Amino acid sequence: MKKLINAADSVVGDALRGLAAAHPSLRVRDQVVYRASGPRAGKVGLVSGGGSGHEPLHAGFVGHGMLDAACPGEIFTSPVPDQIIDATRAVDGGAGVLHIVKNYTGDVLNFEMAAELCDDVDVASVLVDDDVAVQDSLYTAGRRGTGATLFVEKIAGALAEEGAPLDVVARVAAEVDDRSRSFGVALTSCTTPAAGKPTFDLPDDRVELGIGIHGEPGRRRAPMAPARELAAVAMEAVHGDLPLQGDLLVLVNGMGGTPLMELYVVFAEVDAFIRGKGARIARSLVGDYVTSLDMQGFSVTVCRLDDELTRLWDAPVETPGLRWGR
Amino acid sequence: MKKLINAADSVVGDALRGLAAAHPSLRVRDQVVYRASGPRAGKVGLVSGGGSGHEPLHAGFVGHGMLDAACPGEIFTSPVPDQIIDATRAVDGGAGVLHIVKNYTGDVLNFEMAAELCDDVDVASVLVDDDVAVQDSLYTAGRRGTGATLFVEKIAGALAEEGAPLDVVARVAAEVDDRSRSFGVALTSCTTPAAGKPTFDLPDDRVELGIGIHGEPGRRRAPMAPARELAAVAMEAVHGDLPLQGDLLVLVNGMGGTPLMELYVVFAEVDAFIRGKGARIARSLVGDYVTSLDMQGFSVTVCRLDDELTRLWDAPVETPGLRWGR
Amino acid sequence: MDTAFFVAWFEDAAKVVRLRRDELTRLDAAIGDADHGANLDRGFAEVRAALTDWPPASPVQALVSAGTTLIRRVGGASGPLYGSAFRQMGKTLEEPVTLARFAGAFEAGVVAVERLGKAAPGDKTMIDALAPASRALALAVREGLEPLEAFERAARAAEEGALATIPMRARKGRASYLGERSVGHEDPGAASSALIVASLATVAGGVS
Amino acid sequence: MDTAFFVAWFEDAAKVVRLRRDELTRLDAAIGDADHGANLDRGFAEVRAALTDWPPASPVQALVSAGTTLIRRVGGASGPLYGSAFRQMGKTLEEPVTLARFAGAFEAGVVAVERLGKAAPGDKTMIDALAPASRALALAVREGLEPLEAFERAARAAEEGALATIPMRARKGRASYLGERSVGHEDPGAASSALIVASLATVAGGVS
Ligand SMILES: Nc1ncnc2c1ncn2[C@@H]1O[C@H](COP(=O)(O)OP(=O)(O)O)[C@@H](O)[C@H]1O
Ligand SMILES: Nc1ncnc2c1ncn2[C@@H]1O[C@H](COP(=O)(O)OP(=O)(O)O)[C@@H](O)[C@H]1O
Ligand SMILES: [Mg+2]
Ligand SMILES: [Mg+2]
Ligand SMILES: [Mg+2]
Ligand SMILES: [Mg+2]
Repeated sequence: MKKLINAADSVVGDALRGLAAAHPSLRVRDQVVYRASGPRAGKVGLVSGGGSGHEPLHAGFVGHGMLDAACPGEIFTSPVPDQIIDATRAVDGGAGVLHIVKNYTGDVLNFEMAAELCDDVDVASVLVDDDVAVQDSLYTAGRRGTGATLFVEKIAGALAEEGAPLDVVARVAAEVDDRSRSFGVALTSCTTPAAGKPTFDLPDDRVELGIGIHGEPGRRRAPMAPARELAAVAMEAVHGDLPLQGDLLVLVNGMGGTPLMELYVVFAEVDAFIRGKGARIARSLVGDYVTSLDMQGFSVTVCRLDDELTRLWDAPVETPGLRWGR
Repeated sequence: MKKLINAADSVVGDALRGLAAAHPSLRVRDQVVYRASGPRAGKVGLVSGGGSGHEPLHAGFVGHGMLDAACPGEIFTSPVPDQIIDATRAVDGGAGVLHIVKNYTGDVLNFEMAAELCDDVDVASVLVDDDVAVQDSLYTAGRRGTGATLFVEKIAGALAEEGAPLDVVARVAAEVDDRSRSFGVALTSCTTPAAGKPTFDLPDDRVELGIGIHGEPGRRRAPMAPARELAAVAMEAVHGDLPLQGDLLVLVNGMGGTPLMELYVVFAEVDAFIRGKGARIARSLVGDYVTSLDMQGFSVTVCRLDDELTRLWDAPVETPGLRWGR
Repeated sequence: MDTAFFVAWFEDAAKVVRLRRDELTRLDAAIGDADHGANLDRGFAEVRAALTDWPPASPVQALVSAGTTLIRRVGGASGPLYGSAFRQMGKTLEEPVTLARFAGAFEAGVVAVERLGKAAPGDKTMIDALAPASRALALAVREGLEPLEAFERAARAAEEGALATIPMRARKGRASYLGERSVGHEDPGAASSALIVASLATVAGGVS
Repeated sequence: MDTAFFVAWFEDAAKVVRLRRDELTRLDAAIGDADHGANLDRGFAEVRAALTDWPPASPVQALVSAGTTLIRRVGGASGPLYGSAFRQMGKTLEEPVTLARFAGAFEAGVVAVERLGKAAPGDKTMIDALAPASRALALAVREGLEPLEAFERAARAAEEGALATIPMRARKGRASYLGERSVGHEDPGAASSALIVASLATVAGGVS
């Protein structure tokens, strides 16, 4: 394993130093990333967080029109309640705070604990669980939160920026999650700095279908196939769970080690698939947004838009990872 | 080798289909990428191009405030004159066209041939050659064009958008190149789809110093080292060629397979190095901008700013790969 | 069982977790995200530091301090779960500590994990090591055994419980995403629980 | 040497380049960017297609068509260089084609490469195969040899010239970035030049 790090146990802190140095619009304090501009009175504050290793998620989405604070944990390890408590108190502008939580046991537990201990702040929370590779049944921890997190953060962020009250922001955030589905495919495993070797071994002629964003193995292995077929597997899984229809917001997301050129190849196939179902890509993103360290592979996330969600998606955003309109 | 492609020889075309589908602001015709809005009368047109495999360079920088057209060649192969001729004629708004050419034999020859054949258009050209890893002597093809290409495209693009005449745009573009230096470090080789295996073998305890963006091996191998030391090697090379002073524009660039988190770790070290020399990072970018397929590694590009260049850097830009101010 | 006993327990657990860190990570790599060893190592190192910097005045303080430290420093699923277990043990424990009181507090800790994790035995989690250990302790109390023997039985039960997770299909935590593919692997949290319970016996036996 | 001879030359070159494609790419991987085989294969396949779709009426047309196709379809350094070489050969060649006229046109092609590439023998480029081939042809003309023997000598000279690039340090093209590290590898363009010259002999010998 070769990584551009100083040491396995300093990587999160070192990266946050770099983040702070690169973006004067951000402040980093006690492993929490804030907008340098501080909370705005009357605006609902948005706090997200989760394990590190998914950059630009979440710290890269702190800024106007998205998050007020992000709590990065250690690599693939949810943040601790202290971080979340600090963030929640600091971003409260009097209108309450929304916790955006990806549905993983660790994330849920730590955010819950923090929320309980923040009884001086009005806290609501939204659980993101968009990954159709996981069966949503009594026999699992429920679906994982993956690419839809970005959609929830962007749209809830736009709504909060407009001055919507906490219950509305929370409701629309949950609606975005409801309308979103994801599926991921890995060509290689990621390697965590602490482990120093790939989390799983994948032969050169095999892919993992239905992977998460923490190097969890997928639901099954399949022979390596052309981009067209891999895209179809992902899209069939999404379509089978939430029929593709109308105007869609589509993210073709790289897992961290995949060249952008390949993501565009996948996007072309996803677009063709969606047209084939009579639906339409109205808005899209192609790139590394919700990554898994150096993993090679992609995920697709689809959200069924309506006019209001489209308007909120289009609203100005100014963060290191997503920016338009200002 | 596993890649998200349909076939090695269709990858460039497939990716361009995806690009066109993802970005309604772009048009792709005969392997040339244009602004959908067409040429603007009286504005100098900017055409760049080069081998594919460096995404988002160049097609990702077509749009308001940057390029008018990009000519992507096959993987790592400069475009052919026909593409450049088409692009040059199509983007001419009557004020002439600037060719932005990275200094590689193939790029130079093909752009020269095209310019000769476009005698109906007023064509100027700027050669980008910022890579200090190459000795600029009679015994080489001269320095390679790498990260500074992005700076030249952004700043010349802003100037053209303001209505500056061709000679001024060309002069400032050359000045940006003059003031810029780069150095790259690879942890792994890239793998071209056609070759199907890594261009060079690099043991797990070695890095290549002074690599280019085409999988060319570097100037020398060295033992793998912490990010701090690798950043120092790159920065010493830059500093030894163009002393770091005053306000700097700094790009910490990923080679395609490097997680963003690691780039931030490198950025923190670059920032510390620059402070140590008494200079200051006034503007910066961290991310994958000038890549080399799936190579793991980074490059640093530094440009000495002045007030005018800073103003032009800050000017609005709206492209798939770089966007602010609109 | 005095304060020193509890401090020694956490010190031994910290030592053992460091020693077996890579193995725990390997287990987590197979059906999770390859961080359980790093998480617990970081957490118990912090517990040890906290117990050194602010020496606890009582067993209760030692347990609550350890639990709070784990919650504050680990993150992930195991941080809140182990942290709540120790905090609940501390809050339940009556002093002076007898084996019977210890066993009661231990069971309260296990119940805290079950409640927080919404999990039950058979879900392939740490509970599958902790619950058998708790039952073994309760039985030992009823049989009037000495602490050393009681802890040895608990350690054996935890170890067997951990191994018994191998054929299970996970219903909770990250391993549940794998469905059938989670079968055939030992649960990392069950494995670490077995180590922590084994430390009880080590410390009671004086072989620290 | 009639039109059919030139068409056969390009067809044989296309065949050989396809056959040796991976080897050329491997040479380019060592000191360049691993695309020379793909570039030439794509280019000569297009040359072949163009010569089939628009059959040339003369040797000059065949050469100019091939050169133009290479310029229009290959890209990179080798596209314009080989393309200009064939175009210049065509523009210089007088018909009916004799060995002497062919040799003169070949030399004009080599000069075109030198001028465009601003390169000279010893720079470790295709010129190090093409220039010796051109000299061998000129000598063969002076000695009054038959085409087959002349081409065989040219092929040998090109082959030796290509191998002679191994100890050279590159001063032009991508390999020059490597400085000393370019020593010890055969230049891919010189290797492909040797193949293309060898095709002359193959076609002249009738063993196509
Ligand atoms: N709902 C749950 N109830 C009880 N234990 C759980 C639950 N979820 C996970 N665990 C335990 O936590 C362990 C994983 O811990 P760790 O790897 O540190 O956290 P994470 O899964 O967040 O990476 C599992 O092996 C399991 O024993
Ligand atoms: N300036 C030059 N003059 C003559 N030949 C050159 C020059 N530069 C490169 N070449 C030849 O071109 C070959 C490389 O061709 P190719 O790999 O197709 O192009 P690129 O270098 O653009 O990838 C080199 O091996 C060399 O023989
Ligand atoms: Mg984890
Ligand atoms: Mg090339
Ligand atoms: Mg884990
Ligand atoms: Mg090449």
